[in-house]
Amino acid sequence: MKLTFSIRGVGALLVAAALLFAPLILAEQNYLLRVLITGITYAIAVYGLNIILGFTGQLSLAHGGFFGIGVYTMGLLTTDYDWSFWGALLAAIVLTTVVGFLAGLLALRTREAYFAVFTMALGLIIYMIISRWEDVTHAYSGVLGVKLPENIGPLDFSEPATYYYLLLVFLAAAAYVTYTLRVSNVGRRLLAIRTSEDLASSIGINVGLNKQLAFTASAGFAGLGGALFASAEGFIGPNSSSIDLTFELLMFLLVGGVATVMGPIVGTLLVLALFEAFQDFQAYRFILLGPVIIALVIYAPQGLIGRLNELTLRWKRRRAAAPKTPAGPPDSDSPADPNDEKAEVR
Amino acid sequence: MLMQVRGLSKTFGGLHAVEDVSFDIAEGEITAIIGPNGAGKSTLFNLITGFYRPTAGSVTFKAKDITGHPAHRTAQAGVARTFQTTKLFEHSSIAENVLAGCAAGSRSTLIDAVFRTPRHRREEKASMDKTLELLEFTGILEFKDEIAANVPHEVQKRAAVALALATEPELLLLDEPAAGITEDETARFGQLIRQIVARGVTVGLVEHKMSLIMSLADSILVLDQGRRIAWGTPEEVRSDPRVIEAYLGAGSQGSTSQEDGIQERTPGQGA
Amino acid sequence: MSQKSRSTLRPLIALSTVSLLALTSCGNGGGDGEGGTITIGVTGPQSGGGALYGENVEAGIRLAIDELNEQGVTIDGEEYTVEMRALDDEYQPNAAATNAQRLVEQDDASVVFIPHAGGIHAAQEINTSRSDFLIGAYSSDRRIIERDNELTFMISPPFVSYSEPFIRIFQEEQGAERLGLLATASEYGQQWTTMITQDWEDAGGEVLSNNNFDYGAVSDFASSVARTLSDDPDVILVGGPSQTTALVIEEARDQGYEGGFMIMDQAKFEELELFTDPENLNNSAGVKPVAEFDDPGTDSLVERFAEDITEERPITAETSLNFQAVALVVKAMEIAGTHEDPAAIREAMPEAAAEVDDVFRVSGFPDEVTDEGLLISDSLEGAYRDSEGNYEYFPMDIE
Amino acid sequence: MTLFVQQFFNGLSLGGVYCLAAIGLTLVFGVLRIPNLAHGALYMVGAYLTYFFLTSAGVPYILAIALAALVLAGIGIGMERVVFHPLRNAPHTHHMIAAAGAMFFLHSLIQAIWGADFRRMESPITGRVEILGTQVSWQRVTIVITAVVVLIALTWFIKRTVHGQSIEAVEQDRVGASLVGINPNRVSMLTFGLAAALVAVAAGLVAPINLLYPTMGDVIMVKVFAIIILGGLGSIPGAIVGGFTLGMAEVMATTYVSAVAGEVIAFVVLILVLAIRPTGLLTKAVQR
Repeated sequence: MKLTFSIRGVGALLVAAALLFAPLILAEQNYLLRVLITGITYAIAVYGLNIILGFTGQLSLAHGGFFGIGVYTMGLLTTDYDWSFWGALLAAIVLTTVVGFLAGLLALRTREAYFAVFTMALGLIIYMIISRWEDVTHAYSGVLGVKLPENIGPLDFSEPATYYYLLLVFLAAAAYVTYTLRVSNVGRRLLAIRTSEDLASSIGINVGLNKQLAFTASAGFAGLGGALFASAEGFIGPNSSSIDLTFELLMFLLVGGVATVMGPIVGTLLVLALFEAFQDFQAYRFILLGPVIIALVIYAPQGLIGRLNELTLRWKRRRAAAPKTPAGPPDSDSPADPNDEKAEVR
Repeated sequence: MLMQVRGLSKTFGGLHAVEDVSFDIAEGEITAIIGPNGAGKSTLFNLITGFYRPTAGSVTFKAKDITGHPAHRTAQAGVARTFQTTKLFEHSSIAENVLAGCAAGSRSTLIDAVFRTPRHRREEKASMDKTLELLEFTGILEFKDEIAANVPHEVQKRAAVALALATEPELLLLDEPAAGITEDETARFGQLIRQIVARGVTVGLVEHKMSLIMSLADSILVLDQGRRIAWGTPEEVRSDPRVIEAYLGAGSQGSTSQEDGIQERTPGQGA
Repeated sequence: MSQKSRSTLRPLIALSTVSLLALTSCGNGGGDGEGGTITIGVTGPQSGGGALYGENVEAGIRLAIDELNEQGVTIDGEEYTVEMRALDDEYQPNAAATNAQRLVEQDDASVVFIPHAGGIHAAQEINTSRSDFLIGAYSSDRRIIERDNELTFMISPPFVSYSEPFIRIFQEEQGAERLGLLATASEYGQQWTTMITQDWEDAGGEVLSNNNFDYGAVSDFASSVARTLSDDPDVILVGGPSQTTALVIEEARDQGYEGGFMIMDQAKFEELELFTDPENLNNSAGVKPVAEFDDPGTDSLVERFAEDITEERPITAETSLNFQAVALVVKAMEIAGTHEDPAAIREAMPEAAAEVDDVFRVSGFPDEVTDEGLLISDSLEGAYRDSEGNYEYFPMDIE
Repeated sequence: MTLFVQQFFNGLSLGGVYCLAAIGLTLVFGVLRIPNLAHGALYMVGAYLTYFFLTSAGVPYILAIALAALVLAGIGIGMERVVFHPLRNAPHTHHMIAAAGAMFFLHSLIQAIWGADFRRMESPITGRVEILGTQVSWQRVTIVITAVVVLIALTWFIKRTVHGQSIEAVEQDRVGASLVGINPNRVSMLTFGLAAALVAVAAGLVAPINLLYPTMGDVIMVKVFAIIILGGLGSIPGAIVGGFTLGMAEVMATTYVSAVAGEVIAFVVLILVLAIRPTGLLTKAVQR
């Protein structure tokens, strides 16, 4: 059993290794590195979306908006107000978290379809504010010259590879938090809510509070992704808060696998790679991608990673549990076989 | 008294689903709630456990007023329940289901989890041990890795009990635990309920199978049309003319006897 | 177990991700550039609301390239074929910058045409640092050359050039005093509005309430029109995409408005005429239609646009100005003797302006390329359609 | 005063269009519990179909709208079969994502067929009529009249015909409806078809005073969502009241406040309503 445990980690390790060595492989390939950098900032936001959608089952369509708040906090503070990158980053996280918290107070009174539509309206309002509040956000003119992180000792972040590794640290943090959620009591509480709110409250889970916390954290991650995005791009415009972005983030998550640990990053990079491959028919790519999205939702709603998890689970079970027959219910007096494989409940 | 219910009432749009019901649940006993279809049994459960907010009346648990507390707070206070249509986290394994019950009561926060604080590790370990112990107690340890939706009905029922017990309740309310399982299985389930009481957990149950109730219950509350028509020991209730009348009236289309209890009601029928 | 299911297949995902990344990097082998091909990069909107605009820009570049290939391009004694590579950015600044970098690195383009200010700004963040390429900036937002980006040239006349003649026509010649605002609420429309508000008031006129609305996102604009008219304006600033602009003008006429229109340079007379009864356009000032120019190459380009691109719509400045710019930049490559060094190409542009073949002189060909990167044409004109429906042309100073 | 009267008619015609578009969306939600994000795309396709029949096939205007409604009903039914039927037991998130996929697909498809150009559809209904001292275009009068006629016909259909009653039955009680022998499959298709036909009529009516382009549905979709939330998801009277209210509010906000106010009002109203009543204004409180 220990063996399979390590096999499981191998996949994640390989993805991590690929990401770690990407700048070396892509030396002189600024363009691909740039795509990768953008992808990672998106993926961080997707990890955020994963918390609310994956772990509590509520579809938030405001995440493009939260991303945009992060983008503009970073963008405006480092230019018009001449803050440092690090200060602005902190401010972006705090602000999106606060906005997420306040929005959650209202939004979480609604459920399911209402929640989705409510958050959609919320996202649109954020977009409208960003694209219309000329005096503050410069509206469609956008913001020029967003700062890169200030150097820390020998680390020069104007070097794309160095900046890339900084992003990787944030990405790893996002993935680690998700992993932790997946295997801890906190995550189990959220997953319980996703499956059945009634059952969850019957075992003492404060559904409202947990959803509120999840939504708040979820918004914070989206804001973090947005702030990093702004800095990576240098120039920002209102599009970085649009509803289209929300749907893109959603697609990344869906392709990768909702409620999985590796899904957000794998999904994001995979879809971006697909976009790149389809560059030549950009305008018509959705003639193909639209049906692909629909097919995914119908036939593989658990996403790539989710699907693979299922397959391995089945394989493992066939191997391990082959002799066991679902015998009649056990006699309640007889203790269970203590020789049964030592349960590792994860 | 572990729980005291006084004058509890609930109206839905002018209809009295539960009207002025009072009874006690004594510590260490098994209290059964019976009554014909639509008598308000499930509604009563939902009122006690905080899923509905009562229109009037009070619920006291361990001398504390918990009237109208939201469901999760009632659960945290030590009242666990199962549902009539067995509810489980059906895409998770049996063990994960029970773990969820442990998780619900855990104090650890995301911060603890991220930094793997001692508290976190301690709780994780405790949760795991408790889960295995409960699975063994309910006799479904060998199903621990099966997905909840795929296991036999009886295992699901037992898993629901294990899940409820994982929250370490002092009072466990079972909503029709024996619905839809065979006679043999029902008998074994009765066994389990006794063991639960032996663990020190008081049990309240809504049930139709008279055989089960008569052999288990220390006291019985009989409801009809939302009102209490009898409350006492099985012997007292058995001979109460109003109970006999209610049951004969309700069972007039089909043959019913006190021994066999009312016919199973159609699933999905609410209060 | 099982939440943490162990996946033997998981390495496969990793592999496929890596291989996909590798796959995308395959295309960049480079190579082809050396085989006698010059790639002109374009990133513009091919989908979404701006798609037609993007198509028009691309059409100009494509027509110029066809013409150049017919004539033959020789750089440093070697024959080259010119190619266009166009990517969709959906009007998004960041996508434009990403595309530009891709065009430069993977397709060896040293010039990238970008037809929107946002994309230009975003590309300027990288074109002299992380990458090295010349931006063919098609936008009339003057800020794009005010950032001291030495690898940018501005193809479109800055819109500030329109302010002075517009105000002269309406305020001085017609005695108009009250200006209504009903332009599109895009960045561009707002800038125009700010400029004209300032200038109009400086010239002693009165500016009425601002009723700008997003031409691309309103389901019914009759109410905005009605509100503007209720202020009783003498002249109204309109403009955005031609088609919507035409409807706005028509709605105003339908509601009984008889004053004049100042039409922002994004909308073009020749397109407006298609979308509404031309009579509605009487008493308006705007951009001179391409076909009305008398330059040596005008007629042939108008013809070729109809033949090679479409007969459904007339050619506009979006096509003709980019057409000219491509010829200019390729000529600069010939003079500089390189198609790979953006700085050298940019440096050769002033000299190239005089040497471009007549067939590329279509609608006010630049006589001069300033150090800032502004293309200046002495023959640029604006158009005024009088109350009889006749066009008069007036000179404009590019500044 | 004339300004007000004029804007009142503008609000009325805009409201009529919103109504027609919103009823379809609310019907689909009521019957299938799906917020169909592709509704705006259907609206757009409806406009292009009308355009096609009117200009390319040379059919008279009203007939062109009817034909477009018919064809779009077919597309709507197809969408129900291919996209939503397989997802009928899936969580609501899946529907919304699949619907978004369908929306993007339709955008691309229409752009591939008709190009990204703005297109103008000339209506044969021209000229203006004087009402209460102000000039109102016949097209707007037509919109209001048609909207009212269609709404009456729809009410008759739902209240008086077997098919219509089956829709209402499923909307009110899914389990009960299947117990009395109503085929939920049939009703789903019927609903989707009807919703598509209604939105095609809305698009056909508004096309002459607006422009056709592949993303034209996005703006109206958001508004229409605001309307049905306002009126209560699944409520037809709610959609009608909400449609006219929002149309009027938008026009009046534009007139008496500012253009931006007109654009934002829908969302502000939406957020306010949901904040106060999380299930919309006209829904009966759902009993848990």
